[in-house]
This record gives sequence, C-alpha cells and structure tokens, in this order.
Amino acid sequence: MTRRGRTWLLLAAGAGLAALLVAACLKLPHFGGDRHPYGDRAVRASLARHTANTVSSVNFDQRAFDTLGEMTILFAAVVGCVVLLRQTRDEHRARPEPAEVALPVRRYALVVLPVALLSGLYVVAHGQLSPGGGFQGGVVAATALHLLYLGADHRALERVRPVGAYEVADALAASAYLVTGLAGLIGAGAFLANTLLPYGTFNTLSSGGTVPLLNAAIGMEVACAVVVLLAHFLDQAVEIEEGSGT
Amino acid sequence: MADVSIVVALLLIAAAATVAVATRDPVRQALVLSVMGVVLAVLFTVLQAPDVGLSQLAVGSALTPLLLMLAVRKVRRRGQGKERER
Amino acid sequence: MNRRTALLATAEVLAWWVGLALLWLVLISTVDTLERVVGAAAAGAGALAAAAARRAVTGR
Amino acid sequence: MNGWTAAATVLLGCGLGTALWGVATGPLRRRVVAQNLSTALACPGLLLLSQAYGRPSYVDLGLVLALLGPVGTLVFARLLADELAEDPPSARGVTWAVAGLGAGAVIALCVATGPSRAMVKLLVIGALLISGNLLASRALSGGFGGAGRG
Repeated sequence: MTRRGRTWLLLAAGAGLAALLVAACLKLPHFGGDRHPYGDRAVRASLARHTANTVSSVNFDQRAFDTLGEMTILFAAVVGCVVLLRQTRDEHRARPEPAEVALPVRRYALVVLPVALLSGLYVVAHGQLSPGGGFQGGVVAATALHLLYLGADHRALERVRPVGAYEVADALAASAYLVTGLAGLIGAGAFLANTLLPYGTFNTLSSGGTVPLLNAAIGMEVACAVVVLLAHFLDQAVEIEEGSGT
Repeated sequence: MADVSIVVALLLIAAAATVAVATRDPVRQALVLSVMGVVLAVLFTVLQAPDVGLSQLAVGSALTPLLLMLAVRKVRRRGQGKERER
Repeated sequence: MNRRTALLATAEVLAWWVGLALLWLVLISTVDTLERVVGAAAAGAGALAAAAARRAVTGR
Repeated sequence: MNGWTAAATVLLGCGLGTALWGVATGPLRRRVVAQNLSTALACPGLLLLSQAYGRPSYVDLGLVLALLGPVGTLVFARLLADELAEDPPSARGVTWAVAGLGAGAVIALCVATGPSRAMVKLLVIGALLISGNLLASRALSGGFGGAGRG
C-alpha cells in the first residue's frame, strides 16, 4: 500500500471513529445529573453485604470474576517478561561496582522503606473500607522494597529479595484467589459467590465477607509480581552484559 | 464552582498528555510521564474516583519511571558495548 | 553471633515494631481488637524488613 | 463550593501548570527539579481536596504521594546521575518555597481538623512529604557520587 493510500485509510478510519464517538456522546446521560441507575444498584448491593467501599465491592464481590481475569493478565505478563528477560547463552553477568550513595539518601531509604511497607499493608487491609485495595497497596509495598536499590545498590537489594521465593509466593497468591472462588462454588453453588462468610459489622476490618480475603490475595499477588518484574529489569539493566565473557 | 476544579484538571491533563506525546527523547518523556501521572491522579480525585487515583499514583509515581529508566539504561549500555567492540 | 549482637538486633527490631505499630494507630480511623492484631502483624513485618534492610546495607 | 476547593484549585492549577511548563522545556536539570516540585505541590493539593469534599479517607492519596513521589525523583537522580553530574541542578530557593507552601497547607488543615488522630496523620504526611522532597532535591544536585554503574 502506498503512503498516500495509507494516509487516506487513516483519515477515513479516524473520521468514522470520530463520528461514532460523537454519536455515543450525544446519547450519554448529562454530566453531573441525578440519575445513576447502575450506581444506585451497585451501592445497594455493596451496602447489603456491609462493604463500605463500593468500588471494592464491585471489584471483589459483584465483579470478582473480572478481577480474576485481570490478575491472570498481570500474572501472564510477568511470566512473559521473565521468559523474555532471562539470561541467554551469549550473555554473561558482570558484577557492578558498589555505588556511592550520599549518607542522607541512604538514611532516608532505610527509614522510609518500613514506613512505605506498612502503608502498603494498610492500604491492602483497608481496601473494603477506604479508597485502595490489593492492587494499590501491593504496588506500594513492592516499590518500598526497591528503596534499597535507590539507597544502596543492587547487591543490597538482592540480599533481602530471594526472587525464587517471590515467584512461589506469586503463584500461591494467585491460587489462593482461585481456591476462595472454588470454596464459593462448593459451599454456595456459584464460583466466587460471597455468601459463605458472615458479613460482619459495617465499617470494620472484618466486614464484607470474602472481600478482605480476595483483597489480601490480590495484594500479595501484585506485590510479588512487581518484585519479580523489577528483579528481571534490574538484572538486565545492571548486571547482564552481551557477549559470552568470563 | 466545583466544576471549575474539574475544568482545570481536564485542561492540565490535556496539556500534559500533549507534551508527553510531543517529547521525543525517552528520558525527558519519562519525566513528563511522571508529572502526567500526578495530574491524572488529581483528575480522578476531582471526579470522585479516589480508588483509580490511588492506582495511578501507586503505578505512575515510582514504578513506571523506574521501569522506563532501567530500559533506557540497558539500551545505552548495549550501545556502549557495541562501540567498545568495534 | 554473640549475646551482645543478638541483644542489639532484638532491640532494633523491637524499637521499629513499637514505632510502626504507633504509626498504624495513627493511620486507621476506628480502633478495635482485630485492627490492633492486624496492625501488630503488619508492624512486625515492617520491623523485620527494616532490620534486614539495615543489615543488607551495612553488612558488606 | 468552599474556600478549601478554591485553595486546592488555585494550588493545583497554578502549581501543576508551572511544573508542567518546567518539565516540558529547558535543559535536563530544570526538568528534574520541576518533576520533584510537581509531587511537592500535588500532595498538599490532594489533602486540601480531601478537606474540601469532607472525606477524610481521601487523605490516603496524599499519604501514598508523599511516600512515593520523592522515590520517583530518587529514581531519576539515581539513573541520570552521570548527566546530572555534568550539569547539576540548583534550585534551593524554589524547593524551600514549595516546602514552605506545603507546610502552610498542612498546618491550615491541622487547625481545621483540631487535635485528634487525623491531625497526627496529616502531620506525618506533611513531615514525610517535606523531608522527602528536600532530600530528593539534595540527591538531584549530587547525591549519587559514582553511581554510574551499580
């Protein structure tokens, strides 16, 4: 196809997409109106199951199967990265020299690491009560660990981060989600049904039935997946070099 | 008046996204992307979607820059290695 | 590892645990028993991570 | 509409607008400083929005930004150490001014909250934000000596 033909194709497709989007926007309910048919139903369902954060209720109760799909996507993406970024036969590892980091930066990293880890766990544990949940908290906790790379070097990070353990934990967390779903299937007749556990008191940590459990599973899965992903990125960026050296 | 903050956030994100697309150098693009992530989180908060905003903050403020900059470093090191071999 | 270093390491973890548990109490909105238990566990994980990180940086 | 929304809108509009302009133009040393200041400005803005909407749980966004924003700047300081060593940024005045702005916003919010655990949480967030940003600014202007490799 010639350049001219491609341009025309792009313009025609763009015009079609624009027309469709405009047509769709004209039919939308007005911005900031007071009619929210879907929102009303979702809020009612989440309040019936004592889940204070409706978004968590949608993610881990009403649409828990979608979240399983999203988790699988992340899992598969990380597995793909691990395969792509592995050390091939024509590459070798070169130990980088230890980095010199200014003392305040190192102290800051050592102090903020546990604080950020705790905040990540707080966001995971309170997913059903306040904004947040497994994904957000898991990413915060995993990022916290990498302060050790920023505050010292890759070697220090490797000492507290056995990648194999994190890979196992990643798989375990993913299966924990599935097992919770299967428990619903066996006990309540529907996959991921949230009718087995008591719903608890509204606005406390134990409310929401299986929502906190699924939140915790997702939090662990995401944290481990991010750690494994960054481990391979760091390996490639810092240690692995091309050419089969010594 | 609450709409004013929404308009401001929308204008900011439009500007940030345009700048991110117009920047060619990956390093500078990563910097713009990091600011854009913060602006996007503000937009989500203004639209009363703090869960999405929190996701954006968690991913956009440290994780995305780290992944991008590590990729840039790897590509540069590979370039240096090639030059040395020649 | 002799007794002195073991004692120092325990003190370090304990100090971090107390600090992080207090921080957890600041972060949460309502306090109940389960909240305290989860907070204590999370603070324990944080304290162990803090001690491990300090050792990984200095013990080269 | 209340004063908190107006304050947050002005802070975020002017602050993030300036940061965006700084990160889009100029040499690398200006861009990294603008990136650092964007988180230093957005965090008080998010806290003000939480007060404006009367939703204390929105404070968590400020907490996460106060923790991870400086970490993002440290990423750039670490991995651009070579480029920044040739042309180190020095933006002490702006950094302290923005830190002062953040401190002012946090103190105003603390006064509005009154003595409670929520106030301590705000103070913790403010301390994390200001110390993190000052440190990230220090790291940008030569915190990583020979960090070209590791």
